[in-house]
Amino acid sequence: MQAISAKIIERAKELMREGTVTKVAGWKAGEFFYDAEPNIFETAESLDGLVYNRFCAANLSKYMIKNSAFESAGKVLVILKPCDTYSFNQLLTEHRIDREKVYIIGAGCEGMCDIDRVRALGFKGITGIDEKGDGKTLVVHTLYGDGEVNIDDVLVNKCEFCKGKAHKIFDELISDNEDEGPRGDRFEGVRALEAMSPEERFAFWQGELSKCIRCNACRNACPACSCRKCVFDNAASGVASKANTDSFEEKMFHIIRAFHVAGRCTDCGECTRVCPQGIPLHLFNRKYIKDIDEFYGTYTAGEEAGQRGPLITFTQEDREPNSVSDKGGN
Amino acid sequence: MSLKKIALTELDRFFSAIALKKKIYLPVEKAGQYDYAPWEPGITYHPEVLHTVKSAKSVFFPQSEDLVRYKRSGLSLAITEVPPEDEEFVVFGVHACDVKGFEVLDRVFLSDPVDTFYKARREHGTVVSVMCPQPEETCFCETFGIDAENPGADVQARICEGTLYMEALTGKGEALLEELGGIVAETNEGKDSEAYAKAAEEHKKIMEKLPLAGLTTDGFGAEADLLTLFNRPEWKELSSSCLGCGTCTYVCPTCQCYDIREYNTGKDIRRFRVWDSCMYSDFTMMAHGSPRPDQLQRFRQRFMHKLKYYPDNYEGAFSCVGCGRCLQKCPVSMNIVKVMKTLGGADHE
Amino acid sequence: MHKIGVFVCWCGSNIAATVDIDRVVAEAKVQPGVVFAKDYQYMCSEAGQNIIKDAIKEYGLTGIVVCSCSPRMHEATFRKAASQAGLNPFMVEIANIREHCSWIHKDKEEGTEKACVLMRAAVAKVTLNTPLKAGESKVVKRALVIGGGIAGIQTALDIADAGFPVDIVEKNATIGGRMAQLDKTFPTLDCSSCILTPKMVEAKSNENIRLITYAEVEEVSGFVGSFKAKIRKKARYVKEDVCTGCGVCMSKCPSKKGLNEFNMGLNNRPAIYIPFAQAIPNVAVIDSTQCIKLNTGKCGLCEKVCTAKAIDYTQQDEFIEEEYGAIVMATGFRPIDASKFDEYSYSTCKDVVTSLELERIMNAAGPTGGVLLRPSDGKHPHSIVFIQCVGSRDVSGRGKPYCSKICCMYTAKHAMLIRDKYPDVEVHVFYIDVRTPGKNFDEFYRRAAEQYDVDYIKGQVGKVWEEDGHLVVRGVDLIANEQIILNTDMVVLATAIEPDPTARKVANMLTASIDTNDFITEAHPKLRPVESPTAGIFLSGVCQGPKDIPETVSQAGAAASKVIGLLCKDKLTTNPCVAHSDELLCNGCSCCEKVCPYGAISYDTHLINDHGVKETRRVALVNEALCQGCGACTVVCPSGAMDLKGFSNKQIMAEVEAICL
Amino acid sequence: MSVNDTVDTAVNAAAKEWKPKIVAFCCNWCSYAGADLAGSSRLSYPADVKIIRVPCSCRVNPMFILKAFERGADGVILCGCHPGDCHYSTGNYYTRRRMTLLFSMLDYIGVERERTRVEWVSAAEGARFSKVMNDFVAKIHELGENVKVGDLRCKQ
Amino acid sequence: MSDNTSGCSGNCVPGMKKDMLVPQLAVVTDIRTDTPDVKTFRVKSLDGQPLFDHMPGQCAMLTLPGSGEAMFSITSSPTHKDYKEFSIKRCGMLTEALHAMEPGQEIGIRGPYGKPFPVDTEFRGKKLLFIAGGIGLAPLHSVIDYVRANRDAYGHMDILYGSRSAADLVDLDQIQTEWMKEKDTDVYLTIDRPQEGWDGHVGFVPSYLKELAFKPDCTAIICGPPIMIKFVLQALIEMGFDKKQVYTTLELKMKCGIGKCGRCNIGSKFVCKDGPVFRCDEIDELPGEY
Repeated sequence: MQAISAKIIERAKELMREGTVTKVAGWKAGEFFYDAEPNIFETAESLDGLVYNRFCAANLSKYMIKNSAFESAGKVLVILKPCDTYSFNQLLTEHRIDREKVYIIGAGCEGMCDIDRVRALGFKGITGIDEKGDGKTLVVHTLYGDGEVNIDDVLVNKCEFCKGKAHKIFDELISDNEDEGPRGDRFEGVRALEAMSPEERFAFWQGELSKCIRCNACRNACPACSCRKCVFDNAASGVASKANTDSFEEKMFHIIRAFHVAGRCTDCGECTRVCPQGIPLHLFNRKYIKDIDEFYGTYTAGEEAGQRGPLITFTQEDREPNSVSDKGGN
Repeated sequence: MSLKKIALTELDRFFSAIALKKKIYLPVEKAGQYDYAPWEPGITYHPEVLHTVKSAKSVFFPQSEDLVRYKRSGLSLAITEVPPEDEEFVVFGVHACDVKGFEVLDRVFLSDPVDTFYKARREHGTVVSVMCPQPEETCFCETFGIDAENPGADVQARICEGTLYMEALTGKGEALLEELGGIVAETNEGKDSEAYAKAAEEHKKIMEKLPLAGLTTDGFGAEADLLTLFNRPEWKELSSSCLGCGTCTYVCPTCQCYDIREYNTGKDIRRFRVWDSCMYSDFTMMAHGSPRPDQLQRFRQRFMHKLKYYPDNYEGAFSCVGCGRCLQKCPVSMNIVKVMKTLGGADHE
Repeated sequence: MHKIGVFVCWCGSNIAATVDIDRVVAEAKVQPGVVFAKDYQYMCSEAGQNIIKDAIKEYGLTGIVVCSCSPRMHEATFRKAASQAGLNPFMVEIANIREHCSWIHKDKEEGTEKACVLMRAAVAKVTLNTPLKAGESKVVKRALVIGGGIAGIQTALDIADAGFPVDIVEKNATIGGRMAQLDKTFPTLDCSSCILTPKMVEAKSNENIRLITYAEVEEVSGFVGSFKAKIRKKARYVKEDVCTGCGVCMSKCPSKKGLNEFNMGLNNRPAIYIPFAQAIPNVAVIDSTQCIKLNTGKCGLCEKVCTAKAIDYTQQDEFIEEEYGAIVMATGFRPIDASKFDEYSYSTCKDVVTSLELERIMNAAGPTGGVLLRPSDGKHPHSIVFIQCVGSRDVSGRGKPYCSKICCMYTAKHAMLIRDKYPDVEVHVFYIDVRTPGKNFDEFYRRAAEQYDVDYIKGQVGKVWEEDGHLVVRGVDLIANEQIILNTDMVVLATAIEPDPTARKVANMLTASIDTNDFITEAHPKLRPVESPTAGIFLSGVCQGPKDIPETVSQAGAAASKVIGLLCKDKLTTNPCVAHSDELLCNGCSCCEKVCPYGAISYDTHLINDHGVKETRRVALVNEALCQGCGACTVVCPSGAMDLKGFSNKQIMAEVEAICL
Repeated sequence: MSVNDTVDTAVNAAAKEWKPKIVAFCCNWCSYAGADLAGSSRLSYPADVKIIRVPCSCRVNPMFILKAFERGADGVILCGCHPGDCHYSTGNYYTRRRMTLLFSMLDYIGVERERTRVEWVSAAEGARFSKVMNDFVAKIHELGENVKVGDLRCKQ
Repeated sequence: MSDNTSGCSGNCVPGMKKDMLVPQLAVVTDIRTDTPDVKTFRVKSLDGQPLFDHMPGQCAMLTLPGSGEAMFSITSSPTHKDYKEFSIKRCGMLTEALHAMEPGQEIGIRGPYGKPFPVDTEFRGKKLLFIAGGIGLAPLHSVIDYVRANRDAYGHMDILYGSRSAADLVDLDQIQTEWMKEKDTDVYLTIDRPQEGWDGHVGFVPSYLKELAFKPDCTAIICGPPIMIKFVLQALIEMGFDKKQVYTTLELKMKCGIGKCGRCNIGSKFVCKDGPVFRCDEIDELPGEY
C-alpha cells in the first residue's frame, strides 16, 4: 500500500498543479499510526501529509455532497476505495453529488484494519504498528512490549466481508488488485440471529441497543443518512428524540434508520466502524439487504449510478408481508 | 490514617456488603463494552479495564433525567416536582481522570444557582477511586496536573499484587470504610510499604513513556488572547472532516451541555434533561438561524470552551482531564490533542 | 387556542341504542381544545346541520368533529354545512361511531368506550387540521389526439361534434391507420374501406378538426387543462395545400424501388407516392431515402410533370406549438415481427405470410388485385394452413404473454372468405383455443367451421418448411392425439399484435404509465378504463390493450366523452388533500418522483434560505393539479420533507396517540 | 436517577382485566368501505380494534406503526385494496414491499411477528373484514400484552 | 450581576428542594393583541403575591407544557409588582401556542434571568435615547416605563421607534396616550413604507436617526433586528457617539437560563446570565458568534 500511497500523492499533486482540481479529499496522518483522519487538502504542498495505509477505513464519499455543492467552486479530487465507490454511486443516483465537480482516483485496497480489534486482542498502549513484508502480519509496538497479529484477525468488519476489489466508478485507477473477488459470507451474522428464537433475538438486541448513547455517529457517518435534517432532529416530525430516555427510543431510532436506508445502503460498514459502543449496526442493514435479495432478487445499491432501488419499485407477484412470519428460527 | 485492604478475590463480598445498604455503581460489562451500572450478584469487577465508554460522570449527571412533570386540563396546569436523589450510593473504581472530571462538573453545577439534582447525587454518592491500571497511549492526564497514582476522591485505592488497598480521604470515605469494618481488613502496612510504593513506581515509569507525556497547555487558558485564538485560520482544516456527531461529547468526562425536552405520554408531560452536544447542528438553531451555522464554528466552540472559555470562567482550570476517550472514539480520528498541538504554544510549533 | 365543537349524532336509535350519547358528549367536553359539545337525533338533518352552523358562529369554532355515520356517507354534508357557516370545510373531521362502532358492538359499555376513543382521535386530528383550499387551473378548450387510425378519428370526430377544436397528429402521410389496410371486417364481412373512408373524409371536412399528418409529437409539458405540445411536421417535399392528388408524378417517377408500406411491402411504390387511393389528405409525399433528386440533385421529373407546381425539394421540417386541455393517446398497434418464430420459416419462405399480408392479398386494391395468388410464383394455391397464436399467449419470452384477442375472429374470417370465393382451396386452421366472445362472434366461427367446412385442428404447429415447391407443415392434433404432416401451398400466421413502438416514447412524454407490454395503463382497470392515471391523458383504441373494431370505436367514443366532460369546464378545481414538499427538508433525491403514479412531482433548483444559510439546492415540487393525494411519496421520503395535506404525518400520529391512550 | 415506575405498572396491569389496544389503518377506497360494509351488515368484531382512515395503504409510514407500539398498542393491522385494485393503481404494491421489510425487521429484533399484519380487503368484503379483525384480535389475545416494544413512560 | 440570579433563588423558590429549572405556576390574566403577529400577555401568580422582582432588561422563562419553554424579555416595568408582561412575536411552535392561549390559561414561569440595564447606576441622571425596531421595543418598554416612574432621576428622553407598518408598531396606543405626553420626552415614530392614513415619518430607523441628528451627549439604548442594530450603531458612531455610551441586547437560543446548559455563550460570556444587556464596547471583545 505504500507504493499506492506514493502514487496517489504524486498524481494528486499533478492534478492540483495542472489545475484539474482545487482540493483533495484524502486521509491525513494522525497523532498515531492508526488514526489517519479524513482531510480536505487545499494546497499541493500540504499533500505531503496525505497517507494511505491500513487504517484509512473512513469512507470519503459523503464529504463529496458538501464539496460538490452548487455554490462550491472548483473540482475536488477524492480518493475512493472499492467499497466507497458504491456509496458514491448511490449518492449520484440520488442527485446528491455533482459528478462534474468530482475527480475520482480509485485506490486499490488490501483491507483495512480496526485498531479496536487490535486492542481487543489485549494490546494496550499501542505506540506504533508496522506491516510485515508478507502482507499478512502486523507488528504492534506498545508501552508494555511488542507483539504480532494476523491482519485477517483485525480487519474492519466491512473488510472481513469485502465486496470485492473492483471500483464501480472512477476517473483513474491506482490499483493492482481490481479483479479480486468478494470475501467471506457477509450474511453469516444475520443468519445466526435468524436461527435464534425470538426471545434470544430480543435479548441480543436489547443488550446491544441499550448501550447506545445516541451520539449519532452512525447516522452522521452513514453516506445514505445524508438528509439535510434528520427526522429525529426535527421537532416538527413527531418522532424527534435525543437520548435513550426509554429503551424503546433506541429501537425506534435504529429501526427507522435502517428502514430509511433500506435499498439504499451499500453496506459500506461505516455505522459499525464508528460506533463508540461497538454495536453491530451492520446487522440491521445486512438483514435488509438479505431480505431484499431473497424477496426481490439480488440488488446491490451503488453497483451503478441511476439504479432504481427495490423500495421504489415493485412487481405484481411480490410476496405478502404476513409471509415473513413463516420464516426465521423458532 | 492507615490503609484498609481486601483481596481482589474477596471483592464480591465487599460489593455484597455495600449492596445490602446502598446501590454501588461500578464498570460493568455489557455486550463487550464497559459502562457504569449498579452492581448485582454475579457481576465481577475488571481491574484491568482502563476506560468505560461513558465516563463516570454518568452516575452524577445521567444522560437523561426527569426534572418536572406537568398535567394540563382545560386552562389549568399542575406541576409535580421530581424529587432529587435521596439515597446514599457508592461509585467504585473511578480513575484519576474521571475523578478530576467531577471537579470540572462541580464548578458548573454547584456554583450559584446550584443544580439541585446534581448536588443531591454528589452529596449522596461516595466515590471510591482506584489508581488506573496500565495507561494507554492516548492518556495525557498529566498535562492537566493530574496525579494518576493518587486519584483522590472519598476513598482512594490502589491495587498491588492482587490486593486492593484503600485509604479514606474524606469523612464520607471514612464512614464507608467504617461500615465495612468486618469485610476490609486493617493493615499495618502504611503508604510507605514496599508493595504499595512499587505499584506506583511502575505506573510512573509508564506515565513517563507515554507518547503524549510532554503535551502542555501553553497557548491556552485564561491568559491566552481569546480573539487571537478564536480567529486562528487552522480551525478550518482542523474541522474539515468533523462529522458533527456527539461521540466526543458523550464520552467526555467534562462535557456538561444539556438540552431540556418534553415528552408527552398522553397522560402527563415529562420535562426531562438530556445530554446535548455543541457539535450538533441544531444546538444553537433558532427560528431565524444559528450563530454557529457551520461545523467549523461548532467544532471551534467545543475546543474553545474546554481550553479557553471554561478557564476564563473558572480561575484558569481546564475543562479537559486528558482521559483520551475522544482520541479512541472519534469516528474520524479528530481530537483535542490535535487541536492543542496545532494551535498550542511554542513547545509544539 | 383551538375551539373545537363536537357534535354527536344519535342516528335515531342506530347509534344511541349501543352508545351512551351523554357519556360521549361529557367526555368530549373535557378533551383539550373542545369548547362545545352537543348531541342531536339526526345531525345530518337540516335541524342538525343548523345546530352545527349556529355553534360555529356562536362559539367561533375553529374546527368541528361530528360523531356519526361513516364519512363516506355524510362527510360532504357536514363540510358543506361548515362552509356555509364560514368555517373552512377541511376543518371538519368525522368520528365513525355507527358503521365502525354501534352497528357492530352489542355491549353498550364497550360501544360507548370505543365511541369515546374514536371521538378523541378525531378531536386530536382536527386540532392539527389546517384550512385547505381547492386550487383552480384553467382549461384550454382544445384537444390533441395522437394517432389517426379509427380510434383517433372516432375520438376526434366525437370531440369535434361537441364543438371543441381537435388536432389529430398522425405519423404517416395519411390517416386511416390499420383499419385502412383491412379487406373485410368480421363478423359482418362488410368492406373495411367502405365504412372507414367516410369517417376519414368527415374528419378532413370537419371545421373543428385539424389534421396534422406526417407529423410526430416531439415534446409535451404542462398538465391537465393546459398541456403544451410541440409537434414536428416532417417535410413532405410536396406542398400539401397545392397538390391535387392527380397522381401523375407517381407514374413518372423513375425510382420505383420503395417497398409499399400500405401493402405490407408485398410490392413496390415510387419514391413520390400517395399511400393509397383514398388517402386523406390525398396528397403525395416524397420518400427522401428513395428520391433521386434529393439524394443526387439530378432528376426532378416530378417537379416538371406537376402542373399544380406542388413539388418543393427545399421543404424543411416544421414545428407547430399548441396548447391543449386534454390529450388522447390513440397510437394503435402493429403485428409483431413474425421472423422471430423461425420454425414457421416466415423469413425464408415467401408463401408463409402474416394475416395482415393476407388482408392485402385479398384486397381488390392490393398487390394482386384481390386475386388469391401465392406470393412466390403467383399461382393459385390449393391448400392453405392457418396457424393461430403466433406470438400470443407466449410466456417463453419470444412473444407476448397476452391474448391478442382479434386473431381467432380474423382467421375465421379469412378462412370463410377463401372458402367462399375459392371452394377448391382446402383450409386448415391450427388453434390452441378458439376465443369468440362478442356479439355474433361464435356464430360466425361456427359458420366457418360448419358451413364452410374449414378444417379446425386443435393443436400447435411445430415446424414449416419448403419442399419441392410446396410447404410442409408438421403439427399435432391434440384431439386425435397424433402428429400431422400437411402439404400445403400457403401458410398464414395469425401474428400477435403489439403496441406501436411510438407508444412508449409518447407515454414517457406524457408521463402516462405503461405496463410491461408497453400498453398504456388505465387510471383504474375497471372504473376508469379510458383514462391514464395522469390527469388529462385519455386512452383510445389498442394502445390500452388488444381490441377489435367495434370495441375500439366504443372506447374511442368513451374517451371523447371524457375529454368533452373536461373541456366543458372553465376551470378545474383540484383536490386540496395533496402532497407538498418542504423545501428546507428536501434532499432532492428523486425517490418521491419515482413512486408517483401521476407524474406530479418534478425537480428544480432553488436558492434556499435555510435558517440564514443560503444554498442552491435541487428540490421537489408537487404539481397540485396532478397530485391525487395517495401519499406514496410521503413514505419514501426519509427526511419527511414530503407530507400530505389533510392526512399529515402529525395528524395520523395524533390519531394513533389518541387511540392508544 | 430518573423515576421508574415499572413495578407499579405491573401491579396496575394485573389488577385490571387486560384489553388489547389495536390500531387498524384502512385505506379510504377499499378497506374502510369494507369496514363500513361490515358495520351495515352488523358483522361484529371486537371493540378493541380502532380504525384510522388513510387515503391509501401506501400512506402508512413505518413510523406510524412504531408510534402505535410506542404508545402501548398490542397489535397493528394495515388494510388496503387487493393488489391490482389500488385506487391509485400502484400504492398497495409499495405498501406490500415496505411492510414486508418492516415486519421482517420486527421479527428480527424478536418482536412477536403476529403483532403486525397486512390484509387486503375490498369494499365488498364486509364479511372478510370482520373475520380478519376477529382473527387478529384472537391472535393478539393469544400473544398477550405487548411488553417488548413500547415506551414504558406511556404505560405508567 | 450575580446578585440578580442568586437573589432569585430566595424569591422565586418556595421551599428549598425546588430546582432552578422547575418553574412556578402562574396564570395569564390578560392578552392584548398589539400587532398582527405580536401579543402582550399579562402573567400573575395564582395567589396574587408577586411572582418575583425584576429589573428592566431582565428576562423570564415561560413554559406552556406540551409546547415547550423559552426565554422572553419582561416588558412591564418593575414598578408593577403584581404582574409581569411579555410582548411576544409569533415566530415558531411555542410562540404559536402562546398566541393561541386564552385568558385564564395557567403556565409555568421562572426567572428573572440576566443582567438588567444599569438603570440605577449608569443611566441615572443621564439623557437617554431609545432606538427600537419592531418587536425590539419589548425589552426597552420596561426601561422606558421605569424611567417614567422615576422621571426626575433621569435627563431628557428621546424615543425613536420604527416598524414595517403602522399596524406593526407595538403598543402604539400607549405610546400615543402616555409616552408622548410624558414630560421632557420626545417620541419619534417611523414606518418603512408609506401607507394610507399615516402622516408620520416614513423610512428606516437608521436613516431617520441620521435625520434627527441627536447630539452625542446621551446614552443610547438600541434594540431591534440585528441588521437594524448594525446600521444604527454605525450611524451613532458617525454622529459622534462612543460605544461605551451605547447599550443593546443580544438574543441566542437558551434552555436553562442559568448559564449551565452551554448553549448561549458568546466566547466566555453567557447571554442568559452575563447578558442579554451588553454595552457595545463589551461586544467588540467577544467573538462574532451572535
